[in-house]
Order: sequence, then C-alpha cells, then structure tokens
Amino acid sequence: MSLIDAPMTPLNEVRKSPSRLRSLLSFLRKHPQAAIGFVILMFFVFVAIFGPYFAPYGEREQVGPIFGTPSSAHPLGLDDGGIDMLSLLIYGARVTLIVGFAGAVVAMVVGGAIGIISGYFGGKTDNALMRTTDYFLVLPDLVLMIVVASIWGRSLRNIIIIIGLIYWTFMARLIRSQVKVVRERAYVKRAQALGATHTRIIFKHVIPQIAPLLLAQTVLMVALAIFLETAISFLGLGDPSVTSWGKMIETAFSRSAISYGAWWAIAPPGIAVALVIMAFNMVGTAAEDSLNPRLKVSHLSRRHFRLRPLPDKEAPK
Amino acid sequence: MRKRLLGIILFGAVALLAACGGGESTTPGGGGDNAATGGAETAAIKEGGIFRLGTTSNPDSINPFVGFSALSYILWTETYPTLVQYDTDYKIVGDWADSWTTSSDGKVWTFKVKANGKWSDGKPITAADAAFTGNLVLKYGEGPAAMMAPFIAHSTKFEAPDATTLVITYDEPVANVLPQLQQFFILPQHVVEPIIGDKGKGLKQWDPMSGGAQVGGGAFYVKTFEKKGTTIIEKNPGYYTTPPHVDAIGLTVYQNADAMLAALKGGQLDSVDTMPPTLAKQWSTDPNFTLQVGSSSFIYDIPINSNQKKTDHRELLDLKVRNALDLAVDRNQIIETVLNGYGTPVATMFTDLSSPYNNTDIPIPPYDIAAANKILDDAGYARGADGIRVGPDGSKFDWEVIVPENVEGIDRLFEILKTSWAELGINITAKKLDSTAAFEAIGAPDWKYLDFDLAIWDWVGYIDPDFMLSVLLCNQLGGWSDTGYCNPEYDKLYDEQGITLDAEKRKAIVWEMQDIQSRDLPYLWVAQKQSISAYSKNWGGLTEPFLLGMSKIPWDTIHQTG
Amino acid sequence: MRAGWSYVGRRALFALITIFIAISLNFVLFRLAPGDRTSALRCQGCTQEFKQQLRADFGLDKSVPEQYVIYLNQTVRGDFGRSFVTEQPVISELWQPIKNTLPMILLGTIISIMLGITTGVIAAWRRNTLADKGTVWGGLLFYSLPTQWLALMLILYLAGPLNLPTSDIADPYLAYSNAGAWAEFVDRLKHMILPAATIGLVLFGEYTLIVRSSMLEALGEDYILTARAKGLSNWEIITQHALRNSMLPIVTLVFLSLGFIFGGTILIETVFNYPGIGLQIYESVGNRDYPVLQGAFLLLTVVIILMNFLADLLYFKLDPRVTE
Amino acid sequence: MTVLAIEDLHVWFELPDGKELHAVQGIDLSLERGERLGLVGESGCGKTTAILAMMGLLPPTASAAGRILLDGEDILAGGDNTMRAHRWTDIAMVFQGAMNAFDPVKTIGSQIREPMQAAGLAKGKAARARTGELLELVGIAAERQDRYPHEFSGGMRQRAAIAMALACEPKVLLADEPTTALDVMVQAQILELLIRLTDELGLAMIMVTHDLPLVSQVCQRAAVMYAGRISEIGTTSELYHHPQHPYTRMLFRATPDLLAERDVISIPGSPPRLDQEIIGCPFRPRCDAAIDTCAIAYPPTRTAEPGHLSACFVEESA
Repeated sequence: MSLIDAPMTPLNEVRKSPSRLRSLLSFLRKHPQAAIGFVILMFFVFVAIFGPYFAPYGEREQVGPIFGTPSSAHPLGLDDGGIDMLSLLIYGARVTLIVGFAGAVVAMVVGGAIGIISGYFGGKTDNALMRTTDYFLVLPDLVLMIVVASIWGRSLRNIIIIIGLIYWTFMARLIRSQVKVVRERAYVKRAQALGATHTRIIFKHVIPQIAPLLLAQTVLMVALAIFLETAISFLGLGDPSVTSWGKMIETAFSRSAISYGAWWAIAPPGIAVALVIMAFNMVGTAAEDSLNPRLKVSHLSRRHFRLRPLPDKEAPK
Repeated sequence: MRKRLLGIILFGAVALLAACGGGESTTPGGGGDNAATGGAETAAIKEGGIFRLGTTSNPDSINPFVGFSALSYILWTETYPTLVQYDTDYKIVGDWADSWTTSSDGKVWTFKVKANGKWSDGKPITAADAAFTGNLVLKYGEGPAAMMAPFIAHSTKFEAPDATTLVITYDEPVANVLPQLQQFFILPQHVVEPIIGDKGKGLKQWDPMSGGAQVGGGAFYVKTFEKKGTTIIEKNPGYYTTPPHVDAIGLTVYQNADAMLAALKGGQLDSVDTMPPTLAKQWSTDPNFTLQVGSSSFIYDIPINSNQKKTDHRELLDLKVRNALDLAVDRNQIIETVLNGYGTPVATMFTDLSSPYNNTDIPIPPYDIAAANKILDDAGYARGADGIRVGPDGSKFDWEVIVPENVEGIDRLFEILKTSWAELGINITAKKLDSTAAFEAIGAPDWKYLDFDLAIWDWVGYIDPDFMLSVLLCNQLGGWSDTGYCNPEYDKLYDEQGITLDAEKRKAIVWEMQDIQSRDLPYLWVAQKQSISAYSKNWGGLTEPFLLGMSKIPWDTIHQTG
Repeated sequence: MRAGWSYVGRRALFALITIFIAISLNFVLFRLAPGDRTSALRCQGCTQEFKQQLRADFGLDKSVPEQYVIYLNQTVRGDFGRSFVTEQPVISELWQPIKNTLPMILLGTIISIMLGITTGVIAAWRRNTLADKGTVWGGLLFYSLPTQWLALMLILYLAGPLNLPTSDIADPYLAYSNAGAWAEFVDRLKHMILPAATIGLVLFGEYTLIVRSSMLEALGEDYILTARAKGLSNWEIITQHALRNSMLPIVTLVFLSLGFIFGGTILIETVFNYPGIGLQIYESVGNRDYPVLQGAFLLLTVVIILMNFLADLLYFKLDPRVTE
Repeated sequence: MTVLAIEDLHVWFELPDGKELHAVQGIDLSLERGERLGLVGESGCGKTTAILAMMGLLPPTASAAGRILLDGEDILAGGDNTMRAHRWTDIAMVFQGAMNAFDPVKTIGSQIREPMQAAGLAKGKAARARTGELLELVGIAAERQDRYPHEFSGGMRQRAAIAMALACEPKVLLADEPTTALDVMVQAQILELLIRLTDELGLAMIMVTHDLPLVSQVCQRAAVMYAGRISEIGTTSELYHHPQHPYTRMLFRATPDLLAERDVISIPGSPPRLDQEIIGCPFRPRCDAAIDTCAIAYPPTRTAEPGHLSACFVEESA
C-alpha cells in the first residue's frame, strides 16, 4: 500500500460488513422468496458436486428394458437406453449448472468490462461500444446461436462461449449506466484529481461499487444460460459426450418418449430445469430489488382505511 | 440425414460403375408389364382413394437437375418414365422399355419403348423425349446437368429414329448400363426445352411446378409440392402400363417421428415409412395397424482413420488395436438398446439386400472385453496412472470420435461404445457435427485424412455391391472415402469384379475383397437396422419393400380394402 | 409538434443505420463461415475447373470489397441470391415459412398479452393477496419453463384430450378434397392452437411479472391519488390512468419480444413440426444453405430493428412527453 | 355558518414491524364559509395526514376515529363509503407538487373533466366549455386544455390543479403546500389567485404549509400543529402579534420574513417520532422555555383571547 492510498480511501465507500455469511443470512431473512430459491439452489449444487457419489446407478449403465416404467428400484423409471432416470438426473445436474455458471460468468466478464469501459471513459469510446452493443442487441439470439454452434462445432466450451457472447449486451448496458453514476461521485473525482491511474480507479473504486449489481445480474443470467443450454441441446447442438438435463429432454424427444407415453423420461429433466431457473430468478430478483428498492406505496387498494372508536380521553390537566 | 446420404450414394454409385467397362451380352427384356398378381391377397380391392404417407425424410427439390435427397428420387421414379426398373425381387426388368438389344461390341444399346404413354398434359411420350433428355444432359453434364450425368456416363449420343426406338451409344462397353438407366429420368421435351436458357443455367432454376402442376409421365404427376409439408401426386391418366389402384398419394414430411405417429394414430395418415425401433414393439400389438419389418438398408459403422500418414494417435493404425476394438463392440447390447431388438449384428459392409454378395463366412466378433484387453496388453500398450493406455510413442488412448447429427440413435451408440471401451483403458470423446461438417472433419485437412481418429456413421446398403466396394478405393481419397484407406491389392480386385460377368466368379471376388477388409478393419461394422414401416389395416397389397426406396413402389397392387 | 417529428426522424435514421450495419456484418459473418458454396460439393464431375467455373458464376472469384459492393447492391434490390439446395430465390424460400409462422406468433402473443395483462393487473391491484402471490409464482414458473419442454408437455397431456393435431400447419387433404373455406380455417386454427399456446404461456410468465411491476409503479404515482380524490371508481382509475401509464414499458416489451419470437420459434416449430421460419432456419443450418441462412438472419435482424422502431413510434404515440 | 368541523380526529398507521404510529392525535377545527384557515407545522407533524383524512384518502394501513362534519353531517361515520360521495363535489384538493398530480399521458382538460363526468355534472361539449371557463378563471387560455401536463410550466400546472379542484364547485378546498417548488413571483400569483377565488366563490379553504408568515398573508386564521396535535390556533394577526406557544414563536422566526429583516433562526432538533407514546409536552426537548411540568403532562388548552387557544404551560408574554 502506498502512502497515497490513505487519503484516497473514502469513508463511505469501504463498508466493511461484519461477515459475508451474516449479510447473506440477513438478506435471506428479509427476502423469504430468495431464501426458498437459495435452499433449492444449494440442494442442486450439492447434487451437482456430490451426486456421482450417491447416484444409485451409472451414467451409462443399462439396468433394465428401454422406457422401463417407474418402480421402487427406479423411482423415475428408465430412459430409452434402459438407464436409470434418477441417476441421469443426478449426473445431469453438474453439467447443467456448470454451463449455467460459466456462461453467466463469461457474459459478466465481457459485458462488465465493456460496460465499465464505456461508462467510465464516456465520449467516443462509449459511443463506439454502445453502437456495437446496439447491433448485438438486435441479433436474433437463438438463430445466431445455432449458426455459430454449427460453424464451431458442438462442445461444452463452445456452448459456454456462445451463451456468454449472446448475453453480454444486457450486462454491458446495465453496468454502463451504473458506472456513469459512480463516476460522478466525489471520491472518484478526488482520486482522479490526485492523479490515480484509470486502472487503479476502476479496480479500487468503480468495481467495488457496482459489484453487488454485477453479482445480482450474474445470478439472473445463470438462469438464462441454463435456459439456453437446454435450447441448444434440444436442437442437437449440444455436447454429445456429456449428460445434461437439456440433452435428456432432447434424447427423450428424438427417441419418441412422447409417442411411447413415457412421461417419466421427459418430465423430470424439465421440472429440474424449471426449478433451478426459478430458484436463480427468485434469488436474483430479490437481490436486484434489495439493491434498487421500490418503496412506493400503492395509492390504490382494494382495502380502505378502517374506523375505530376514539381512544380513552385523558382528562386534560 | 440417412436418406440424403442414400441419395448421394445412388448417384455416385452408378458413376463409378460406369468406369469399369464390361461385357457384351444381350439381355432379354423383362416383358414390360411386371404387375404382380397380388398373390395371397384376400381382402376386396377398392379402387381409388388417396394413400396418405408420412415420412421423416424430406424431398429437397423436384427439379432433377437440383435435388438429390432419396425422397426426391422416389418422387421422380413415380412421376417420370424410366427405361428399366428393379422389380420386387430386385431384378432389372423393363419399365417404359419393353425390350432392348446390345450391339456386338457392347457400345450401342437399342431400346424399344411403349407407344401408348402420355404426359399428364396429354402430349405423347416418345423416344424423342428420351433422346432430348439424354443429349441435354450430355451437353450440360459438366455444368447445370451434373446431377443427372452419372446415369448416362460414357454415353456419347442419344438418337430416336422413330417414336418407339431409342438408341444410346457409349464410347466403351459398359457392363452396368441398366442399373444406371434405372435412375435416368426422362423429361418432357416440350416443357424443358424452353427453359434451358443461356449455357443451360435455366435448368438449375427450373421450377417444374411453375405451370401449376408438374408435367409427369410416370404413374403419377406432382399436383402440389411442399418441401416441408405435404406433396400430393395424382394418377397420370396417360400412364404407359398398369395403372395404380389409388387416385393419388400424399406424402407428408415430419421433422420427428412422434408427430408422424400421432398423425397415423389419429387417422390423418395411412402409413409411415419409418417406425422408430423404440416404439415398434408397442405398435406391433395394435390391431388397427400392420407393422412391416423388412430388409435392412442401414448399417451402423465405425470408420477408423486408415491413412498410414496419420499424424497422431498412430496406435489406431495397429491392426491389433483394431481387433481389440472390434471385440469390444457390444453388438448385442447396441441392437437391444439402440434398435430395441430390430436389427442384427454384422461384420461386413453389406446388408441382406446385397445377398449373395454378402460374405457370410466372416464371423461376427464376439463381445469379449477380456480377450480385447489381452490383445492390447500383449501388444505392449500399458495403462497409465489414470487407467488410460499409452502407446510406446507416448500417445494416450484418448480419441476423438466424429459423430454426425441427425442419425437416429447415434448418441446412444456412442455412449455404449464409450462405456465398453472404457473397460479397455480407452477414453473417447464425441465431436458432433452436421453431416457436411462431419465429412469435412474426416477429410481434414484438405482431404488428406491426417487429423481424425474415429467416427460413427450410418452406411446405406444398396442392392448392387459395386458402389459400396468402391468407397474404399485409393482413388476415393477426397471423394467418398471416410477412412483414408488405400490398398492396391483391394483396388485390383475391384477392377476385376467390374468386368466379371459371371455371377459366381464375381461373388468370389467380392467375398475376397470383404476378407481383406475384415483383416485391415478400416471399418468396424456394428449392426444393420431392419426397416420398419406401418400402415393402416384399411390398406392392402403392401409388399415388403414398398417403402425402401430401392425399387418402384408397386402401386398396381396397393389398394384400399373394402 | 415539430420536435415530435424530429424524434421520429431520429429514430428512423437510427433504425436505418442499424439495418445498414446489420447488412454489412451479415456479409462478414457468413464470409467467416468455413468453406464456400463450392467446397462442400462432392461429385464425380466436380473437377477443379468445374468448381472454378461455379465460383465465377457466384462471383466468388472477385475481391472481397467487390463482392461486398455486389452484395450490397443485390440486398438493396431485395435479391438475396438463390438457395444452394433448391436453387430457388431465397426470398421465395423464406416467404412461405414466414406466412406460416406469422399468424401463429400473433395468436400466441395475443394469448400472452391478454393473460398477462389480466393477471398482472389483478395482482398489482390486489397486492399481497393470494391472487397476487399466485400470479407472481405462476409467472415465475412459466417464465422458468424450457419452451421445448412445455411444448412437449402440451402434446403429452393436452393434445389427446382436446383432440388437437400436434404437427404441421393444416390437414393437406382438406384443400385437396375441397372441404370449403370454413373447414380449412377451423383446421388451420386447430393446428395453430398448441404452438400458439406454448408461445402464449412462455411469454405470459414474463408479461404478467412486468405488467404487475409496472402497474405497481404506476399505482404509486401521485396522479392515482389525485384520481381517487376526484371520486373516480377503481375501474376508471385502473383503466384510465394506471394501465394507460404502465402500458408504456409493456408495449416496448411486447414489440421487442415480437421481434425475437420470430427466431425463437425454432424450438416450438421443431416440436410441432410446424413449417415456419424457425424450421426453415434449422434445416438450412443442417444443409449449410448459406444464402437462405444469410437471408433469414438478415430478415430476422431487420424485423427486430423494425419492431424496435415500431415500439419507438408507439411510445411516441402513447407518451406525449417523448419529444426530445 | 360552519361548513366543515373536525372533532377529535385521530389517525393511526400500522407499521410493518407491528407497531402503530399515532399520526393525528385528536384535533378540533372548524371552518366558516369563505374562510381561509392555515394549517402550519414542520413535516411529520400530521398536517397532510389530517387533510387526507378529510378527503378519506388514507391508505389501507390507516385507521381513523373522530368526526368530520360537513354541513353538520358526519361524513367519516361510514368510512370510505360515506366519504366517497363527497370527494371533489364537496371537498376538493390541490395537491402538493402539481407536477405529479397530473397524469402525464392525458391532456389537462380531460383530467379536469374527469371528476365532472364521474359526478355526472357535465358531459361532452358542456364539460369542455366548463373546463375552458375554469381555466380562464385561473388565468389560462381555454384552448390550452388540450395540452399535456409537461407542456405547462410549474405555475401553470398549479393553476390548472386549482381549476381542476374547482371542477365540481366544492364547498371546501384543501390546499396542500400549493406553492412549494415554485419561484417567488409565481408563488405570489398563485396565492393571490387562491385569495381571489375563495372570496369570489365563497369557498372555504384549508391551506397546509410549513410557512407561517405565508399563512398570515393569505389566511384569516391559522392552526399550528405539532406532533399530531394542535398546539395553537387563532387569527393570524393574533398569532403574529401575540404568539402563545413557543413553537409558534419559533416558527415565525424560522421563515424568512417578507416584511421585517429579522435573522432567520432555525428550530433545533426535529419533531418526535409518533410510533411511541410521548409523556409530557412533545415540544419540550426543543423548547427554549420549558419548565419541569412540561416533562410530566401534556399542557392543557388555554384560551388567551376568544378563539385564540394554545396548549402550553408557560404563559407567553407579548
């Protein structure tokens, strides 16, 4: 730490929270919706990490007839390869979540960087970057995705990059507007006056300020990324070597589970995807709300004020 | 994209065949009218009606200068006259041609054609139409008419001395003129001539439906054409031979089998061309439908890069490794799981369709992991710390498998393979690409076959063995080869079978060629899938191969039941 | 209102510039794709000379800037070239699918708007009641469902009981048998219901949440209190003031998503075997039919830009404040 | 004649944490026809709550008690149901910050017509004509009724808001800080307009503001509110010349005086929170004349002159 640092650190900026865990807990207490979402997420994260250790059967282990019906041994039945659906669901959690997180992180890094540069420097840089963003915003995302996926080939890595490339625009716009606000704050101005480099200001002052928003948006983006993963897989552009929920839906569809009436081969992965996406949305929107609260009271309500009897009058002394 | 591949192969096959010259015998005509008698058919024949067929493959174009999908070929076969056809036993018989003779040097073929045929617009079909079509294709064969050129390869001119005589002259004796001509579609001169345009460019842009309906000259003509919807072909009143029982045929394209089967069940279809194996058992017990399980024209195969110049993973060139891999392909499980039992294991490139060329002496390798492991151990490929084998040059047995998309069940097949081979200390990862990209990846870089390790693909079984054999020729590097395989000994035998007119002798050579393959193992042959189609009990007279696409569909026997 | 028209002019100019950029980048994007029209060709007659000739025919032997100028020229004239697969003009290859997709999208959007606005308004008006909570959770749920999966569920559980077709756009044999215009119309509608319902339900989730939050925003404004003070009924307040104001973000959203659904129908059309633009694109990808793909891509981009522009115009119409 | 009488009005708000806020703690007011009454105090004293209660516009979290007599009839007795009938037709309001009181997407005219139509007073052309008249009355050209709020300046908007309040010819006009956020010139014009209108139309008005000197210019009487109660009420000249309550005195000093050049002295501290019971005089902590008794009980109401009441233990000398 150089000496110059001391006066530059604004008092109101570094709000050292007592502990990250405690602030998370208090956030969850305040937002029951986020708490539910968080619990669901933790459950699936747990499954994704430790699932392979407790999955009843192997990922490619044929344990019965194709489209075997649910039974006590196989509560979710068997798929078109005679593989235990419950085990597949457990194995699939990992890939689905990895794609979701990684895709969102790519979007966050690319979009965040462009948003920060654009918002911080303003002027021509801002203009050029935002016009580019405008163009990317009007691209039909799903179409771009299948074009790029078919050109690059199907692999987990490519899917992650594609998702990131499609969603960075949203991030960039949002972050830019936030950075513009932060840029005008007194301590940033002071730091500039004191001759701090742009890099230093961005990393020491701007990023810490927008970090919570960046995080909330990333959480929301994970939901979108998972959504896209299922879409890519469904169109047969997924990575065939790995099991993901999206691929399970695709497999069931292409192997005629619907005609077979094998709902168990198609419903569970969809429900799992929906649950995870919903959980991310619940946490993300709550986080967003708590950063940007709408305290407005509705002026119109079905209920009206109540009447009550007069309080006991104290005799005036 | 199985059907699409079929299309490509069909047109390539004949082109190759044309290169091999041949005999000089005169084949007697098939007598023209090959109407089957219907045999054991007991249900009353009800004339008319529209036969509504569902398919999961689609016609790409009805312009024969453009399209190449199998379904387009089926449409042309039904709507344009052809000189000869395969009958239901896959023997060449006369179609529009009643008889033909060959000159003693084998270079001049004279066909006598039926005089009574009319195009759907009422104009007579004459030998002049055929001569026009032939000469047109000759003229623009290197350009806009390239798609049609292979079917008349080595011909030099087409002449029509009178309305019922067509004379084709070849620059050398060609043995398989007739199998070629089976797909030479004769086009109406009065329709095509005006659209040829500058340098024949108009041929490619020709829309045969531009007059409201196609001018057809077969049993049918195309009434409405919709690439992704329903194409309806209607009976051509001027058909030159036994007319079909039905009034029309509707062909609806489905992107997925589920939707198609729902339509069949719901009564919006009378028949479907493919029944997914996963569902076949369920449907086989349905009293309203007949399930037709027939010959196979579909084989799963595993091409292995056989180019001796391959840069990395050279362990794949070791025949011992290939043998071990072959032993570790669980064909029975693949048939049970991927094909739901509707298939049989194979050890060679031919399906039953190609019998007797199918070398039945080659044994199906047993599934024997232990034996496979032993081969690899003995060959000195030790397992590394992570359990994956490593070659003496330090190359890990960690291979990339090219997997084309849209091949039914191929992901499942890959998974089974991955599981089995993992037990050998081999790891494979899939590289899934669309079929064009997959083929390019196999040839990469620049058709030198240096990069790819293995692939999984499907293979189309055809009646005549020639084309399938030709895929492994040295001169197919950069052409049809998907293995980079080249063996002069094999090439020599191929040329020999091409001019061997004696069926027994030819069979012996073909069997020998298969022996060479089973030694070199450029492909691991996995399983053939039986074709399964289904049709409503309201229809009768549907014989085994009616939708295989290998011969003309016998509409003269297919009928509504009373 | 001169200031207003200059706003419209500026938005139009912006749209035009974006379209120009889209056209140009479209050229680049597909130039980056591996191979050209001839490299994928494999046939006996496909000699190097033949390919060279073809390349010349397609203008591929010219320099990139020259090609770009030619491309611009053709695009401006509405000429997107010919399909590699069918050799027919790209425009005619795309026209029929678009005609098929359009009514389905519109029906779906109408379903979602009606559902979304109704529930969103009720939820905002009955904030924190059971109806509100139900709407929020329901909206979140539908927003979270994978489109293709929802479509499959509709087939699995609705198609049978309701006796609805699950594929194609119409019963082709109705027209063939001259069943009459009404029967054909009903048949078309039946074929459209499930795909449209899928779009409707997926969008519904998003719309209802947005409607609710923008209604809540509007209901917190002072003019609502004024309206109440003026003795207006609740219905009048909601329809005349709150909804009118919260329509602004909703309209933008609807138009924006209308642009994107076009591309997004790929999933739905795949499931329902619906011969629309999505399916066409999907197939063109499989066939490497670059001209069709390029045309479709450009078209969809332009549609989105136009929808943006329309949203701007509507905003201009709905919000008198928009003049700068 | 008394138009509006407030008797022992109480308003409570439920707070999210389960506590209750006693915002208005029993106020009594009466208003004669044509009379202008100022309701003065700092923010948080319950002024706005009191007049919202008179309009029946309290939020659902509120509960109210007491009587609001309009021409002798208790309109609070039936809660929202009885109040609704009188809104705008009998009691109308000019809201604080007319900027947001108008719906931005509708024309000024249509918003003025709305209450007429809702009350069934005028329709179609007649309503249009009446709107024009009202606008002329407040000094806006009639044809500007088709303009949108954002096209009006702040002062014009406030005039339009007054015109809107007059739409149904109410008996009582409640004006909540009608001139805040306006510049001084415009302020004066608006006040003049209010004075003229009440005089011409015989309208009674309660004007809520924190600006006591302003009230003395406009109103005949004023009530000073502190912590939900009226601390002093009387004619404006009485209050100005003989303030009885220290708060009143300090309020006069706290506002720049238009007439004298006294130093502006701000009152230290801020009004108490009303979510807990206050023992003693709520102004005591800020008072410069507090005595011991102030800590024990709320001061009794004392009459200084007829009609001039205050609640303070300490007798203020003139």
